[in-house]
Amino acid sequence: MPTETSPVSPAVRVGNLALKNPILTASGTFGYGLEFAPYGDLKSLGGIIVKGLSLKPRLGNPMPRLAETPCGMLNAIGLQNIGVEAFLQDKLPALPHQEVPVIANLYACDADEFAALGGILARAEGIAAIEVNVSCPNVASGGILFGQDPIQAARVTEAVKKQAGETPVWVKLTPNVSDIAAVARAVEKAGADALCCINTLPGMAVDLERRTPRLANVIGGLSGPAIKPVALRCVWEVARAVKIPVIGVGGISSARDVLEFILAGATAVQVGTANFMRPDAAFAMAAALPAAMQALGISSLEELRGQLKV
Amino acid sequence: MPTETSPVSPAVRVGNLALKNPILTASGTFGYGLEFAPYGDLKSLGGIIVKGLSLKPRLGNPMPRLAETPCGMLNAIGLQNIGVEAFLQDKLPALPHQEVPVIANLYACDADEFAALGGILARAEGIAAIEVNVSCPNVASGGILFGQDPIQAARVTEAVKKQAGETPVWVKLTPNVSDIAAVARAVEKAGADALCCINTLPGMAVDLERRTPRLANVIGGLSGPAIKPVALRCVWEVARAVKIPVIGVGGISSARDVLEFILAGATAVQVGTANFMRPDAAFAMAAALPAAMQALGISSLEELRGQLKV
Amino acid sequence: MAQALLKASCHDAPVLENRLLGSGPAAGGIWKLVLDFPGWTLWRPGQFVMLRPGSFGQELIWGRPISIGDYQNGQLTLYILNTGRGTEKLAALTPGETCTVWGPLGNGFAQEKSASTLMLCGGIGIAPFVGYTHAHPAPEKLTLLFGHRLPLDSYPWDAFSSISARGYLEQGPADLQEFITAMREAMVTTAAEKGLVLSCGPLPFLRTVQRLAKETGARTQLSLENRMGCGVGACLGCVAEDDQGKRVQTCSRGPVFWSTKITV
Amino acid sequence: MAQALLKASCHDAPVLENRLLGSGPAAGGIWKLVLDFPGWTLWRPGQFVMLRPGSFGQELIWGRPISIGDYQNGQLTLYILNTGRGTEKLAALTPGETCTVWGPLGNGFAQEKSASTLMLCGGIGIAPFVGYTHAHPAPEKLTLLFGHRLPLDSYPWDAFSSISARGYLEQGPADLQEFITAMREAMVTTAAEKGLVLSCGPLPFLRTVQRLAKETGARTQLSLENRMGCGVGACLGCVAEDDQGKRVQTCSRGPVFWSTKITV
Ligand SMILES: Cc1cc2nc3c(=O)[nH]c(=O)nc-3n(C[C@H](O)[C@H](O)[C@H](O)COP(=O)(O)OP(=O)(O)OC[C@H]3O[C@@H](n4cnc5c(N)ncnc54)[C@H](O)[C@@H]3O)c2cc1C
Ligand SMILES: Cc1cc2nc3c(=O)[nH]c(=O)nc-3n(C[C@H](O)[C@H](O)[C@H](O)COP(=O)(O)OP(=O)(O)OC[C@H]3O[C@@H](n4cnc5c(N)ncnc54)[C@H](O)[C@@H]3O)c2cc1C
Ligand SMILES: Cc1cc2nc3c(=O)[nH]c(=O)nc-3n(C[C@H](O)[C@H](O)[C@H](O)COP(=O)(O)O)c2cc1C
Ligand SMILES: Cc1cc2nc3c(=O)[nH]c(=O)nc-3n(C[C@H](O)[C@H](O)[C@H](O)COP(=O)(O)O)c2cc1C
Ligand code: FES
Ligand code: FES
Repeated sequence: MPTETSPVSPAVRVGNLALKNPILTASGTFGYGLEFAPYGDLKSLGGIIVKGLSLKPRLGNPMPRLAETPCGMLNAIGLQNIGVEAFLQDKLPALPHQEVPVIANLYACDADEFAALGGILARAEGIAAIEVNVSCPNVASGGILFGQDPIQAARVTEAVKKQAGETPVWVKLTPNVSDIAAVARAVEKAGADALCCINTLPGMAVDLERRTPRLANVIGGLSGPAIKPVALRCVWEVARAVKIPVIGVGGISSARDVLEFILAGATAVQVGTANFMRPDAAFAMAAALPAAMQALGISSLEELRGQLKV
Repeated sequence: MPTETSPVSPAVRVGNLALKNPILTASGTFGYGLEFAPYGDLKSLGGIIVKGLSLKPRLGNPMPRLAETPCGMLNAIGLQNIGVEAFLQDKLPALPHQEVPVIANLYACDADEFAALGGILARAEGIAAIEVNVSCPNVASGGILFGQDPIQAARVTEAVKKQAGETPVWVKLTPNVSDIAAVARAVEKAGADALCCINTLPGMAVDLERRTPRLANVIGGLSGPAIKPVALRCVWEVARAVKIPVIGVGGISSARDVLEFILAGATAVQVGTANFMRPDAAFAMAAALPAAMQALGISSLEELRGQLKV
Repeated sequence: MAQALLKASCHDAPVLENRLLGSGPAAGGIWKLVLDFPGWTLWRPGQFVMLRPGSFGQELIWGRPISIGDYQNGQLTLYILNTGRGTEKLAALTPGETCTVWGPLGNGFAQEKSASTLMLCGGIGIAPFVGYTHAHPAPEKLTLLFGHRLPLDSYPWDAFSSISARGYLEQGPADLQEFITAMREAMVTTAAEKGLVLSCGPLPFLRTVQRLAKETGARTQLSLENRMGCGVGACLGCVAEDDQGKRVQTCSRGPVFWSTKITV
Repeated sequence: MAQALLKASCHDAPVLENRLLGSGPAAGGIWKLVLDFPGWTLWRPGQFVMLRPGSFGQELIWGRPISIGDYQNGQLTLYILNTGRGTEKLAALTPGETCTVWGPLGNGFAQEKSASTLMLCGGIGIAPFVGYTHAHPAPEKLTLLFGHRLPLDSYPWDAFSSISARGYLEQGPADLQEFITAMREAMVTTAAEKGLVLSCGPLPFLRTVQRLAKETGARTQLSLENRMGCGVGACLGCVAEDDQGKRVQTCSRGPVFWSTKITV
């Protein structure tokens, strides 16, 4: 006897990668995934993007590394991570990567290192996609970030693509540019399979009494609800500029926020700082999404994506 | 008989212009000044920067033009203004410009128009300085903002400078660039007397139910406490890059915020969105500043400016 | 006109009373908020205040515009529909707390002592007519027609017990039609008497009134409820288009406009 | 060790009680907050929870880490010093409201039944020792030395009435010296007895304890109060440097560390 099932499906595809829902966890805000296992079923997420990985373990920046700001926060963690090998050996096997796509975020300081990392991860079992973080200073060109220069961003993309084989390569853009659409187009042309918008905005906070910056690194990355309008604008601009899928990230903290990004043109989203507001945030959003879709009268996200009337 | 007076003085100089305190009102958030007269003594402010003026009156953008966002707001007013002539005839004479510096903010779409506006305002009695808003699309170069290109920003600065005579020319920078320090250096070289950081960040908000943008213009400018960390970072980067005074603006809503910007290197500040949080905000900050300075153990702002220990 | 009235001020006003009217649920209900706000010498019904409670923190930026319900002996009475994030926080105010208030703002309704005056309102648009009725020197000249969705005891309905007032509960399209027909008839009569029509309510309601005003030729004022940033004429976020194609601030040049002079 | 304990959960917990201890002013005072939070089967004194009341809205991002004061019959008792924007909102919670809570988090203090155990605390660092004392199988083995600035009745001082406990009111440098001397003497004794020293308090206090631990050779644990983002080991915002030069999360690998293994 057939049972009545709700016709609402939050499933999406990012290129070839099928996700049971559009909710991914943003790199650096969900640890290596297992930290959040007590608070929800990891398998209920669309995917897990792990903390940025580098070839060698990194200590990251000195403390303090965090500051709270109005509706947001600054971080200058500085890519502390256990290194790609330790991740593949110790962390990945413990994740339910057969049932939930695990996406590796990678960080390097030159194109060769990016390529090497991409190769290692693409060959690893259980990595569904690679997210390239181009918000790092290009040492060779005097500190400007790879992601701030269309040519450099494209070069890194190509380098990783060459090593990645069948594994999709996503590129995560920085909002701190004059024209994010130009970077997006360059990276698309270089072969990226999807674009993630946005990384944090450079910001700063100070301690008046001590006359010091609140972050040892002086400048950190602003994230959280405060930046949602900027992220939404970037998604909109990028989605109109490219044909590949766009993944929205920045200040998303409710199922309605998820839908707003999809309306602006995103195919999927990432939940970052909201994971700190409560550790079950991403799980709760995944659980709430079908009802939120129903309330809007849609049964698939396809019906909403990019449907903004302007 | 000499009376005991507090040795604390919030007075500052922006180049040749002496201000009784560093608190200016940000353009577009304080009308033509008189709107706020019921809520405080205009003469108690460091200065009044009026709504952006153009050669001819402008209608601005269609409605809706405002949206509230977490700890911030978006606006797409689109430079509705009565035009420079009506301002000089009807508004300026009613302001106590002998006792409080009135600064004209100006907006144009090409360098010639900027120069013409600069000339008119410089010749007018009662304008203490000119603030050039370079966050407008350069029609000739396909929509990129003047302020996003160091060369274009410098060209506009030079054009206004040539017409401005003795009247100081301030240039207000947009944060929506890869390298704000580069723009700042170019504008300094072009003769600017001070730099104002920052204008709003491009952002967007949507209405899920209606599937429309919340602003008729789709994209608007993000302001308010949400952007304070970005503004503080820009002030810090620019103050280290140039020798001319820097005026901080972005999310300032208390006397302590004022001092934070001065610590980061600002000479003066502008209060914008906080004027909407309560109409006596700028007056209250000016009144609270001496006590806040005393609490920090300083008697002049000189002692604090740029003294961040890094 | 407005200029002379604008002796506005901004204070943190103590809450004297705040209670839900009627017996419905708090969300979507109407609260009567009374604030201690002495000092106004002049105000005019149809003017409004901006309210910003401390609980907005830095998260909600703008004050919320609320019509002056009534003002007597330094006490400011407001009627607030709990409809969103901001009004929810206003509804949560308790006696002893304070709330930042600035006003009186805007121009207010016309008052013509000897003209028969028809007040038309929808929903919370009833609020300014409490004070209007109270302040009017010739209440026998006043008639009120009120379209509403909540039961009458959720509104300050008893303020109209001494005038000719009728409520139209809207439960379906037929009710709405009845209300519109009643408004039209009353406007025809008022027009014939060279009387005054004053209206306040949501946008679709105002559009209907404007159409009826055109059809009946009644001298009609509309009170607009545009979203506001500053409330004082500075941000240009609340503008409406006037009959000259100019964009005028609803907060400082309105919220009350002659129906023939404004596009809604 | 920590792994086995981590049966953490996240709930919106109803407030059962929240009151200011002692008779001082609310700002700078200590609040006893009791939450209805059933479900833990295992927890260890020295562990903590993250608290995030609804009043944080989106403005204050992070939960605030608060030591488990005590946990009995599904009731979670916390002692909160009202010291800033976040703890002020915690102090304002009233019975009937809920507060988001996740935990138990971190590792907790060592417990050695037969070892004489010296508890050293400064200020609100007293909180975890309430539950520690309560849960200890041999309270006669326990001694507590407490440096404080508020009167004793502002703290959960009566929790220590059945053990050897002494308070040192810090009003000036001489008082501080007396406290430090007392701590040193007690640590010397504890070291001689191969006992355990546990400490919790502000950073300068912990630095002193670490120095004394080195000088006296006492086996000493420090509970660190680093600023936290997530509380669950994910954000890497709370790290401290261990004796290997590695950066370890205070929240998930601490907050309790052996004094010899961590840099404070
Ligand atoms: C001059 C004037 C007088 C008013 N008088 C009263 C009054 O006496 N009593 C009363 O309850 N309300 C009155 N309002 C409406 C009131 O200001 C809004 O309901 C309120 O601002 C909504 O704020 P919110 O944060 O609760 O809603 P939000 O969360 O901001 O939004 C909730 C919903 O309300 C809509 N909304 C937001 N602002 C307005 C607005 N200004 N007008 C209409 N809809 C809006 C939004 O589009 C959204 O659909 C008046 C408005 C104006 C302009
Ligand atoms: C494991 C752990 C257990 C704790 N247990 C308790 C407890 O039982 N009771 C209690 O009252 N407090 C406890 N604290 C400290 C408490 O978390 C902070 O006082 C609180 O987070 C301050 O938040 P706020 O928003 O009020 O202060 P803010 O406005 O954020 O800051 C106010 C001041 O407090 C300082 N501060 C902020 N966070 C911390 C922090 N985590 N530790 C120390 N100082 C900080 C700031 O630098 C600032 O000077 C504990 C902290 C940790 C890490
Ligand atoms: C503590 C922290 C660490 C982060 N680490 C990384 C990282 O390693 N790699 C990366 O690409 N982005 C990193 N990010 C950026 C987030 O993935 C995300 O792009 C950003 O925070 C905006 O989303 P949000 O507002 O939802 O947090 C980090 C963000 C935070 C807050
Ligand atoms: C409603 C509104 C109108 C504005 N109009 C102008 C303008 O005409 N010219 C200009 O240079 N900046 C304009 N700005 C930008 C502000 O002057 C200021 O740079 C920005 O809002 C950041 O400061 P804040 O966060 O304190 O508001 C406007 C901002 C707002 C909110
Ligand atoms: S609300 Fe700002 S001009 Fe009317
Ligand atoms: S607080 Fe996030 S890792 Fe410890």
